[in-house]
Amino acid sequence: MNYFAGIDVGSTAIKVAVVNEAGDIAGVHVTASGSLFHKNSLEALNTLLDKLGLKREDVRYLIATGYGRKLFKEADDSISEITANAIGAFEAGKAFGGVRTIINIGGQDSKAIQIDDTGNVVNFAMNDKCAAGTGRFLDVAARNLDLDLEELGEYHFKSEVAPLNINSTCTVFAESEIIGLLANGHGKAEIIAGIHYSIASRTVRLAKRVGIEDRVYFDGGPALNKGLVAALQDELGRELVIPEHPQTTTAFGAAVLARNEFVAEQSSEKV
Amino acid sequence: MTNETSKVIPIQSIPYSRSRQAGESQDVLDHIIDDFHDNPESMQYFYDLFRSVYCHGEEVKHEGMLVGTTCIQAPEELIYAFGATPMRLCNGSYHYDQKGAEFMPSKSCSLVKATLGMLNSDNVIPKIGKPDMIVNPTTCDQKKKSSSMMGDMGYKVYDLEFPNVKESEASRQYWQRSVRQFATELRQLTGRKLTKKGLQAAFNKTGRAQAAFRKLHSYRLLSPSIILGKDIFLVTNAYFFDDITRWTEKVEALNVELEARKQAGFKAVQSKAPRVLFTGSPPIFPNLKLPLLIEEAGGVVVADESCSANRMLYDMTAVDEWMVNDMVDSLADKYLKPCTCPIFTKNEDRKRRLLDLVKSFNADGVVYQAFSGCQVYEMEYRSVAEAFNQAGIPMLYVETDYSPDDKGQLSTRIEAFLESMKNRKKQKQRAAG
Amino acid sequence: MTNLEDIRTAVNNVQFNRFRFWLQIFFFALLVYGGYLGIELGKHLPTFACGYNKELRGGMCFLMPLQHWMEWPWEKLFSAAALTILYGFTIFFLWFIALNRGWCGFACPVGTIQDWITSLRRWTGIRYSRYSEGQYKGLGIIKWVLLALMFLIPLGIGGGWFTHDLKSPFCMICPGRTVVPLFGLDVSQWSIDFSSRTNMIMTSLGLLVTGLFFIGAFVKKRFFCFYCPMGALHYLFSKAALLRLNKEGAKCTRCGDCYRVCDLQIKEIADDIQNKNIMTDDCIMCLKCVAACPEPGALKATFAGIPIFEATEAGFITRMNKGRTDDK
Amino acid sequence: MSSKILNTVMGMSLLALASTNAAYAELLWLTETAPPKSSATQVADHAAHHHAMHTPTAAVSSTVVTDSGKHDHTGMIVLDETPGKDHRPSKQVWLRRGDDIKKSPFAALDGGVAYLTLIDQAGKKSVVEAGQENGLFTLKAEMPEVGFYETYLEQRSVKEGRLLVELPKIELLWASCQPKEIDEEAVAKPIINDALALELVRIHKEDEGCMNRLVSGDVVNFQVLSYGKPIAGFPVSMVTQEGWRNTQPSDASGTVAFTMIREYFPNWLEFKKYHTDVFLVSAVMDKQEAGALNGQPYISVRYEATLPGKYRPSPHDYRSYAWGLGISFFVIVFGGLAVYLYRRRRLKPYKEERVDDKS
Repeated sequence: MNYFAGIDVGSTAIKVAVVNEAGDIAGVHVTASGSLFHKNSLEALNTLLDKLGLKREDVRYLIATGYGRKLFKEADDSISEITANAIGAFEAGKAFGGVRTIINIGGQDSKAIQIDDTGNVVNFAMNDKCAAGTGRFLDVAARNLDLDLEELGEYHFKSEVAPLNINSTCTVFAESEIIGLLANGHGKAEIIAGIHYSIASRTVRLAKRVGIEDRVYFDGGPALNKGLVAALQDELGRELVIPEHPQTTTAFGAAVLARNEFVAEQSSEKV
Repeated sequence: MTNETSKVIPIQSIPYSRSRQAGESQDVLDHIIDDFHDNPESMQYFYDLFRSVYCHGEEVKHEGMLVGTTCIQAPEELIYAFGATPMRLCNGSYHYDQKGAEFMPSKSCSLVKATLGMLNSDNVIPKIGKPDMIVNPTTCDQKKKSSSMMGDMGYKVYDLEFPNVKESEASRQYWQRSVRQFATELRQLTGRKLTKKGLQAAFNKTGRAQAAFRKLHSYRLLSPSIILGKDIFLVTNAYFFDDITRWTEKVEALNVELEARKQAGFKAVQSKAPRVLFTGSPPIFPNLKLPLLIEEAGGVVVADESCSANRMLYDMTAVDEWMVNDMVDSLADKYLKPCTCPIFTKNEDRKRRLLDLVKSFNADGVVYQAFSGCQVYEMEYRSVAEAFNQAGIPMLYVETDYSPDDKGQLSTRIEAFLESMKNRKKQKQRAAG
Repeated sequence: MTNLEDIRTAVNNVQFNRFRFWLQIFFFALLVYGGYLGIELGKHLPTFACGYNKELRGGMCFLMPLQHWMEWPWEKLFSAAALTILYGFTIFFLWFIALNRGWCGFACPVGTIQDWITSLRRWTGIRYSRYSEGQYKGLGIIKWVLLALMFLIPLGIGGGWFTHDLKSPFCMICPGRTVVPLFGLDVSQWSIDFSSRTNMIMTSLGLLVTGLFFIGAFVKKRFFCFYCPMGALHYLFSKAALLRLNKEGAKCTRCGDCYRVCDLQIKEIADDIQNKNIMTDDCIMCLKCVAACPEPGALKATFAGIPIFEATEAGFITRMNKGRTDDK
Repeated sequence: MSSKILNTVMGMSLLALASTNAAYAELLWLTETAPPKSSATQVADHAAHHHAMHTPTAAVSSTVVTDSGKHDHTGMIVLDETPGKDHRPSKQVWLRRGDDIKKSPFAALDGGVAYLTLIDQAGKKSVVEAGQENGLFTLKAEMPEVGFYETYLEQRSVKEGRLLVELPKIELLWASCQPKEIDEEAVAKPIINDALALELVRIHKEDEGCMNRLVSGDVVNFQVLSYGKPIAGFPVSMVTQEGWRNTQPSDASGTVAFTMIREYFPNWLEFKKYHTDVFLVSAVMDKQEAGALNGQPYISVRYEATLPGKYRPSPHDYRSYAWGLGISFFVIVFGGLAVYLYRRRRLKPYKEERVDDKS
């Protein structure tokens, strides 16, 4: 039995996905990247293989993606996370009747990708250099409100009043703004809602640059955050599709590509 | 009773070759030379030229008076005709960009910042010496406003009045007139006469150079490419300051080598490598960031529409009557009518030119660089994008500057762009075969 | 096939101005002195082979018989006799479609004389004049007015409104009448006819125009062609002609080189990127624009659809190189 | 012997001279000029002393060939030709009697049919029957080729024992304005009818035709021939439109030269350069010959040869080269100056920048 793996060496987390010959997902694994990209990536891969009871050799083709892709020399090939993300979303999206627009909010960047009906990237946009409106923004917020990331979701819905306006787009200024709001006696809930909305609106602006078509596929770590999803939904005014493992779509895409490449090579060898 | 550890550290001047500025150029040049395989031998001249000028800060020689130009709109034939030497001052180094930022709005375009930063610094690299005059065509706002700044720096600046509308006959006449005024200005500066002989000689110099460039240009039509874009940009950048005759000879030599490569069926890139048309703000050494990123990622820049290469050398002058007055007017026309600079009110010519380039060089996609702060390019982006959209040509719009810190993100975007182009190609082939 | 290609390139790299100069000489000899060699191309030529140059001419300008016909009394004009006119017109048309306005650019003796005057001016180093945009628009109408009068006045004579002294009104003011016979050493046209007021006015006008012609042609390239009713007449049929001036809009960079060298300062040649058939009513088809176009295939002269002279980079470079290097 | 002949010739000529006035009054000649439209009265008052002629009806005007120029309101016969009359492949001629070109009436065809002889350039003879038009003698001559055609009429009658042989002749020209269509040497060569006892032949100017015709001031040459042979010292008379008469003897080659005098002096607004005057040349020869013409005996013979011609005002009367050259020269100089000043002036207001070799 042949397996294929994709590893997404991201800024905050390392995601690994393994698929079988059919291209169905066999397993996924996520760990924090920490400082030692390379070591952690290897560990992540191995832990997943162990979990699935596979050996390194069973993985016939491995494609790396994400910021660290160049560093991960074990990979057979590397690919930009945008393409990987597109493929992953396209494959995963089939279950939901296909998607054309993808919004990905990552650790320190956010992307909007538009794909055609064959899964090719038509157009895409990324946020500017700074981390505004990215996962990192949520981290910071959570830290200031001394909550952990998972709690943000519930809090979003606890607010009775309209979400507050978080004007600062820059993470650093937003931090101080939040503190200010707390000092003014505002409740955590509306602050959090405000944060979600500010991220959502930013992201939607990004998405509009590439053009939005029917369903929107939303992935990346922050997609686990119900509150943010709600805010984004509200801002978009469209159906959102959230995959089972939002974080690993990109890795999954890489794995699928790995499989395809392998098949292609096989066939080309046959010929 | 003083403490030994406390002492005044005297100012110590380190040689330029060991300065951070030199380092910047050093890195780029090494990257250009070492990280790519089988560069043409004839490129060695240009590598050495840039190394000596940018890395070792060696002096750049010139004949007669030195006339700096801040834009390709300044008719260099006239300058040559008066026995002076034109030198293009547009600069591409991040170091000078930062120097410029010290006294210019941070939002202004890197190119202008760098140029003024260079002029303002005490050691000007390339080491051309103080220009006897700087010709400043009144093209984009930032260059217009640089005029007085350069004046304050103690340079003799001549504002070459340039119209904003290209189509109208009135502006054509206006421009012809200001070119004639420029000629008289040069006459006063050099104390020379503008003779038919001199002008013909000047036309010869540039004409030969342009012919050489056009030949070079024609080799880029070949697919798979036999020469990489980064080398072309290096060659055209050299035209800024190199002695024109020598430059021409070297380019002709390069052409000979390319002809040989062509015969040998040589490939500079994989045959599947996406062919990219580069347009927008000009890549100027050492800021070849974008072209280099494209070609690292396995693409190849097959053509460009930028004032540091194609736009500068492509268009040739036609003269009906080889008399001084008609030659000068022809020059004026040549420097106005074919120009596709976005400073003009209309975008049509540039769009048409781009589409034509994509077609004739069968490029798979377009990379549009706009220096943040260059409103004209930023504004024109939309309509250009629209045009490409209708033509079904993918385009990547990159807003950037001289700073290297967005390299990581850019590489991702460019790779993704190239990957998508590859997929398109595959599909096309599948559809075809 | 290759040698055909070679011929093509050879043609496209030709030193166009010199080629044209000799071709013009040839046509001049043919039309002005052809009579010596017993050449007679008939009286329906679509160019100023002036009939007043009696024995020597190798053919005759169509405008002369045309005006005579128009002077016929109406009952004759609108009778079977008009078949003569139809016939003559057909011949004219056949001649015309062969060369289109090329007749003006290459064959017309008056045009050639103007080019000679131009080179005289060039030799003296005096600059040429250009019309301002406004003047250009305004004066451009004149040729059409002349064309209209050229039909109306003779018709008026036939109808009995005007005296016969007004006959062939255009010939009377055409510089061809006075200038071309000079080459047959015939100065008889250089006189004022006082026999009647009309004659006096017409002949005086004629010599006035002649004077203007000389001075105009000296300071303005192809001065008279801009007003020539024959040109206007040509334009009416130019769509049917075999020789054509075509433009590939997509390949044009609008660099204006063609506009630069155009004797008739036709702006469209540079700016119009829509129309394939670029010829305007002023165009004399001298094809200088094609010779001065650096964009391969952007401008081309085609005969019956076959390109015969095409703009090429190499051609442009060789031609301009020639200009840059030759002294005189 | 030879002296005798000379003698007789002299005798005849003297006789001819003596009797000119009497003889000329009745000269018979052919003309291209159509009878006037309003000529009824005029013809009538001549009918008086021309019994032989039957009076034409007044309704002449109706069917006269159209190309007979403009009307004349004085009611006088209009002898003014219209331009372009010579570009016709067919012409009509009439017969007139009397030597006053203005007044002499149109003659009828008295006594049956008359035959005219046409000789074209090639020398081809053809005999045509003259017809009537409103009772007037007339003939429509077809001219297939461009060039000159000689038309002869021969009238014989016996009066008081003298045979009168009237030999009116007219020269018709179909001219073309395409000089190429004309066979010059054929035109140059005179057409001679050597069957005639007395003939007057005009020696053409070279390239005579549409563009080049007789004008006042020209010297026009005639040859007087008998049976094709020139007669020397023979008197030939000319009478012009205005009645100017001149008689001169022919020289050894039988040639007589007349200079066409200018008779046309309108003020220049009425001046018509196509105004055509008619002149008539005649020669009379008497011979002492006896014989009979259909029963009527005669003792002497008189031959009367006439040849009309047309001439126009000389270009020198209305053309001026001085003015022509003057005007064009003036325009050139003035225009040149204007252009020069214009260019100079353009330098002034907004200081046009100019660069050239002198700068």
